[in-house]
Amino acid sequence: MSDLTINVEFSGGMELLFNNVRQHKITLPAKSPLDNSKPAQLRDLIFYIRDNMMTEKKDLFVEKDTVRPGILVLINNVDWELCDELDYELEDKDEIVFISTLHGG
Amino acid sequence: MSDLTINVEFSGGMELLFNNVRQHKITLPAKSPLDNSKPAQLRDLIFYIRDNMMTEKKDLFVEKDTVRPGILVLINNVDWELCDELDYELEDKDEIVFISTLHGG
Amino acid sequence: LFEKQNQLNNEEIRRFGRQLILPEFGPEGQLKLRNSSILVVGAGGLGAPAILYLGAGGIGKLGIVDHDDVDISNLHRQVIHKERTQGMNKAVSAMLAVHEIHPQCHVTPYPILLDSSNALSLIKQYDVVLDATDNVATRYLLNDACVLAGKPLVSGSALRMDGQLTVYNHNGGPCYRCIHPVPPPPETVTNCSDGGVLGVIPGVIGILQALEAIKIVAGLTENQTSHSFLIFNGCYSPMFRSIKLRGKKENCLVCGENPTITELIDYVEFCGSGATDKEASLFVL
Amino acid sequence: LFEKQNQLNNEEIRRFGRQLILPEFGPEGQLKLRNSSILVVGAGGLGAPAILYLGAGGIGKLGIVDHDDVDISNLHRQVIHKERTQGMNKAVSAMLAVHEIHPQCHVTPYPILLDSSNALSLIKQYDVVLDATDNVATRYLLNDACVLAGKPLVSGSALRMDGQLTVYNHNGGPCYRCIHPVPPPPETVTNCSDGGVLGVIPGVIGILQALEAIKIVAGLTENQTSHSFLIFNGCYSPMFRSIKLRGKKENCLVCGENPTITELIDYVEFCGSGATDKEASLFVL
Ligand SMILES: [Zn+2]
Ligand SMILES: [Zn+2]
Repeated sequence: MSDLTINVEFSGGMELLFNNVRQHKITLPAKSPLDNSKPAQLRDLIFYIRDNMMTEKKDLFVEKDTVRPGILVLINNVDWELCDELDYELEDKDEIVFISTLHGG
Repeated sequence: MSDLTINVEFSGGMELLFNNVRQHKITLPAKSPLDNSKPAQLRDLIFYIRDNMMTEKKDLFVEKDTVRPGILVLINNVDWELCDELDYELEDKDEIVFISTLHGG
Repeated sequence: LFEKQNQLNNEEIRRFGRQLILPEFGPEGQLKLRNSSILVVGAGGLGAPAILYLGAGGIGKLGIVDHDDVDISNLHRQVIHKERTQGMNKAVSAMLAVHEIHPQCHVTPYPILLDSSNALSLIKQYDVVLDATDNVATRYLLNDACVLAGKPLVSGSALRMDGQLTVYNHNGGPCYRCIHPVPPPPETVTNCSDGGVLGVIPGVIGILQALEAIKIVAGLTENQTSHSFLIFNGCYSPMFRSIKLRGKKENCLVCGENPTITELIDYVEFCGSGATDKEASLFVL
Repeated sequence: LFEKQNQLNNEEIRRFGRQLILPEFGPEGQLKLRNSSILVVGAGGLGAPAILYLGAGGIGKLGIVDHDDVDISNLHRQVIHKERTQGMNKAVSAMLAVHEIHPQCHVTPYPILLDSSNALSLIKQYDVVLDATDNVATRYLLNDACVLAGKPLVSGSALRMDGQLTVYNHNGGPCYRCIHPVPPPPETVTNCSDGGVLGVIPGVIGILQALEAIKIVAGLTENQTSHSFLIFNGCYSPMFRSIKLRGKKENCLVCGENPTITELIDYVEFCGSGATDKEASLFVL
């Protein structure tokens, strides 16, 4: 298989950066565009979203080649820190959630 | 594979019939004991539970060869009516929930 | 007198400002709440937070049905009542609490036992019904009356550490009878008086009932296609689970294609137990 | 004066009967609540239901911190306050509401702004802390103070239709800094005054904060091994999602193996924004 389909969800206000649409199906090459010998990683998905799905306010999503502080990343309902974070190797039909931490009350 | 492992959960008070234990891993033959040419069905799981995991009050779980009125059966988070009910063919690692409907308030 | 309005007044704009600036809700959503009427059946553990949040949140007209009086053993979970309203009818006590927060909410207390003789005419006066009761007979009664009157029914229940939430008879979805064509054997049914309940458990379900009712009257459920059943356990992980529920059943006796229940029946006889049975169940289930 | 007791009195047995007959809770659980103290920081949308259910449910001693006064625009969601308490300090208003339900609950209102000078000495007097605040600086302040004082922190937040719930610094789990070592850019932070909120949303999260606190003081979380983060959206399906959270981080600046934060710091400076900033954010996020 040369493409992966990733189910991406934006939540906690992140969806406002994406026309208020929470769920997206994203098709990505199965190999990393940064290094074609490697499988696609979470890093590639984040760059793909930044470069292909955003025209402005990119700094509200990405900062210093990772998500900005205040965004939690969830890989199949698990905190990405438990799954190699940016180096996580994407699998077909993975569900990735980007959630903005809320502070209101 | 000759055995299936089914994750069974009792909820809404059903767990009181099973020593107050909510989660059970049940190993079942992959073929139906009622008809060895057929794969094991949900019906077989229900009878297995009745015959092997209960010593009393069996009528609070099974009535007329199905679950008694007031119990909902969920197959992998879906109402069993959407999945052939008693005829549903079990798959390894299925999650089956038996939940007693509550009426308190 | 409850009359629908064409726009919010200045007091409402100040009071509901935080909801008015919500892009998906806005003044239109708030005006829909203002012009809606909701009947809450039961001002107990489920009804208490539901009534508080519906009244505070801007529902124009609230009906509250409860024939029971406030007792000291209610107060740990029925937080709409107070020590000083002990002995008072619960529907009246709940009305007083709503008016302390939002005096402009039109509240009608019904200190009655709902039955086949009075349910339908009452339900017809409201847009949405909340089932916040505690017994099987009333649950079937409310279901059939809501189907016959064409009203959505937001049903909650709670016992011990468990809670359940479903919206029936809405957006082409199933009714309570579609899911439960046959009532449970009476000896398998427990209420909170007999089985006990941690006070916050009905609180969680009741407030979610308020949310579901608000979504319905504000028009936020119009694009909803599937129907779900929410299971909650306070001591378990995950606490919540959403179940995909069957659709409306063609052969349902009340909402199906050829209904045989075209008027309300005797629900105590149908269920083998009534709304005021206080004896302990044989088996705690 | 709050004094621990060896057994429940007759009034408590009548009042909490429905919780006493719960097999997993019982009189032992109720007595633990009776002998516990919980500090709720914030008597707003989250604090309102949390305080109501903690007070009504039998917590012996409640501290309530809020420097703000009740305003008409609070009442749609802060259902512990009333029209007649407009202009009153929120901590005092909340105390009055608890006493209407359960006068024996020992409530101490703190009409103050929590900061580095007063947080630690206050938190040390309580068993569990609820973060029901509305700004980043106070969230870091409460986290660090709870780690330094060794208290569990039940943290809730809500905005628009979204809510989040986590228990920090409990059972070997992570603290807020383990998850969020770097504060978010101030322009990405929105509070409910600016972003709006549907009233029931903080209601749901606040009542779940009460549940988590009750479970902690009643000893119901002792066998808990993993730590989770609950995500809620009122208009989405599923409404709730439980996320498995990382454990405590060895290199956490406050709860790690070699902490560099050993006393409270300047959180307004650290976050680039304070507890009382009322100006609108540049971007609504
Ligand atoms: Zn039906
Ligand atoms: Zn930490």
